[in-house]
Amino acid sequence: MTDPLVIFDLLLALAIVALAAASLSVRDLFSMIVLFIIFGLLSALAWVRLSAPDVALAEAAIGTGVTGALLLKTLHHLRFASGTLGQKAAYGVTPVAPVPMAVIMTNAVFCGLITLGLVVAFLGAPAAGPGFDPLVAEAMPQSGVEHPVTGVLLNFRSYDTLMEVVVLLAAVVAVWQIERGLSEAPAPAMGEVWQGFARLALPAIVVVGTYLLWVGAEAPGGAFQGGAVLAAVGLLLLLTRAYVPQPAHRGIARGAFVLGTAAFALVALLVASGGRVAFEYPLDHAKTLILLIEGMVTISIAVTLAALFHGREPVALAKGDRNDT
Amino acid sequence: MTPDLIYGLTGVAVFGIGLVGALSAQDRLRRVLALKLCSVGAGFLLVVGAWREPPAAPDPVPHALVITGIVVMVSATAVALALIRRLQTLEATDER
Amino acid sequence: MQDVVAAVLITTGTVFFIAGTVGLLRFPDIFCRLHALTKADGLGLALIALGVAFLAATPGAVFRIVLIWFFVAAASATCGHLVARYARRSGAGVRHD
Amino acid sequence: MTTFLSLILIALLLSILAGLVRIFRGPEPAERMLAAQLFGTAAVAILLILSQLMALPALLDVAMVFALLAAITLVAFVVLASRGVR
Repeated sequence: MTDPLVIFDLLLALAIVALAAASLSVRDLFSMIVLFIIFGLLSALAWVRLSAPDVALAEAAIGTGVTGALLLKTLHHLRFASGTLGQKAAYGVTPVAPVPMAVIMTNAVFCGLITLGLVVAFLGAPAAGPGFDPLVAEAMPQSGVEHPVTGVLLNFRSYDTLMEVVVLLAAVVAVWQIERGLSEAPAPAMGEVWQGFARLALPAIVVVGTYLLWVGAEAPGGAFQGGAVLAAVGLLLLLTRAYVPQPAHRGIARGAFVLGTAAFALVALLVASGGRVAFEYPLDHAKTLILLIEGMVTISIAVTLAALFHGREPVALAKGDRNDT
Repeated sequence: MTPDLIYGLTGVAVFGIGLVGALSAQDRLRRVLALKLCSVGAGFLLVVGAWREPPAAPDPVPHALVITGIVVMVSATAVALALIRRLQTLEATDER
Repeated sequence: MQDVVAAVLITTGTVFFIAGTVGLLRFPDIFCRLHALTKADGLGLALIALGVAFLAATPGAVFRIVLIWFFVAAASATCGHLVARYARRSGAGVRHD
Repeated sequence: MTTFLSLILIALLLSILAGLVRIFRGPEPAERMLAAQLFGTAAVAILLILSQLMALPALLDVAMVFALLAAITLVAFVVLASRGVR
């Protein structure tokens, strides 16, 4: 008898492929986003089955939660806030000439060939070949933390992680250039049930985010997951308009955006000035330094993701030049 | 049938679907979504490459790479969506 | 003994989940569906959480399971309330099947 | 016990996949979102069982994050949608 877990895996895999195809082919854009959110949830489940809980956490919190909220916001803008409520605006379709069937077929054939090539490459690859795990396992005692993924992210491959924080910074700079203005949407009436829930849940979510950051040293979790959970609190505050960004708050926001990058680079420079290679933390202080960097990066990520969701630089604009979502 | 085979093929299929979608989608939101599907498919392959038969622990390096990829992807998506919103606003003012 | 209790709890919880799905599919309008979903799923998750807590031996795990259950219960009640308010205001609540 | 838990997992997965039909049939956006809510709760249940089955207590943290983000997408939907209808 086959292991029932294999059947579970097969069902999950089929569902993931079907949801990917369905989310691209369904006509209604709102259904597309809902299907995509569920696709993200199921992918996170698949990654759990592949014993990658860190990746599942990141995908669930950032790839699905924050991205889903971003997509919903953009769809809302496309449908209601653009001024044209016609069918074209509602579907956000670029006004272009219909694509000839031949072009679509050629595209599909070429994509099929590429996918087939990938399948051949995947099946032909040596299964479970030697990876980096022996190297990582050997170096773990020098990393200052007990969880291998955190060790790789913040010690062995810190340059990658530093650049990743810079990418987030670049994204928020770009978004602030693209859209400006104060959002003037009225505060939604959420009712007393929500008020009670928010009073209880928002502090609890902050605790969960901090816990994820803290536990990252020895178990799945860390700066990115913790930051995303904290960003969720920001999202809720922005959505219910409990907090409305003001032009005067830009300084603090800018400080928070660069905090992670600055702390990361500063530690690297300090370590380098002590006659070591940058990011070769002294063993006695490795854990302290990593937790310090992670803490700063978490604050940065939380504020940056919330700002990316808000999607505009809060500046007072001249009359007739504003748009509100 | 081990999980790595099943989910590896899933990853390839998701990547292929995303590729077709990115090339043939008509509206902008769907195209961004198709590219996101591609990135998730690539993530699948990396996570599968890291998988070891339990009780052996998986390889942490690809996991770190995928986490980096997810964060980079959300930044790219946010910029793309901001561009889409801006374009839509500009087109709406043009038509008025 | 513990295993048997856990198995019974988890099975009952799963039955409630299936009932919730049937309700979501078969009930005529959004308020009925909301009612089926939030009640059945809330109870289903509570039973499954209780069953898993029986199996999980460590106090830390039990504590976290209780926290998860508490958060899901509070969140799904609030979300159900918000959806119902929204449906009533937008006039979506009319029977349409 | 392992076989039993795996069978339960399959049942839970099938029950949420059946809920997918509601997303296609709609007709109200709120109902599509409800189906997503069902996915969130059932995924938490699946993760609780998987944490026992795979002996990974860390999955409980993943379940917590799942519960959280299901709530957030739903609030985002309700707030944005009621702004549109108003």
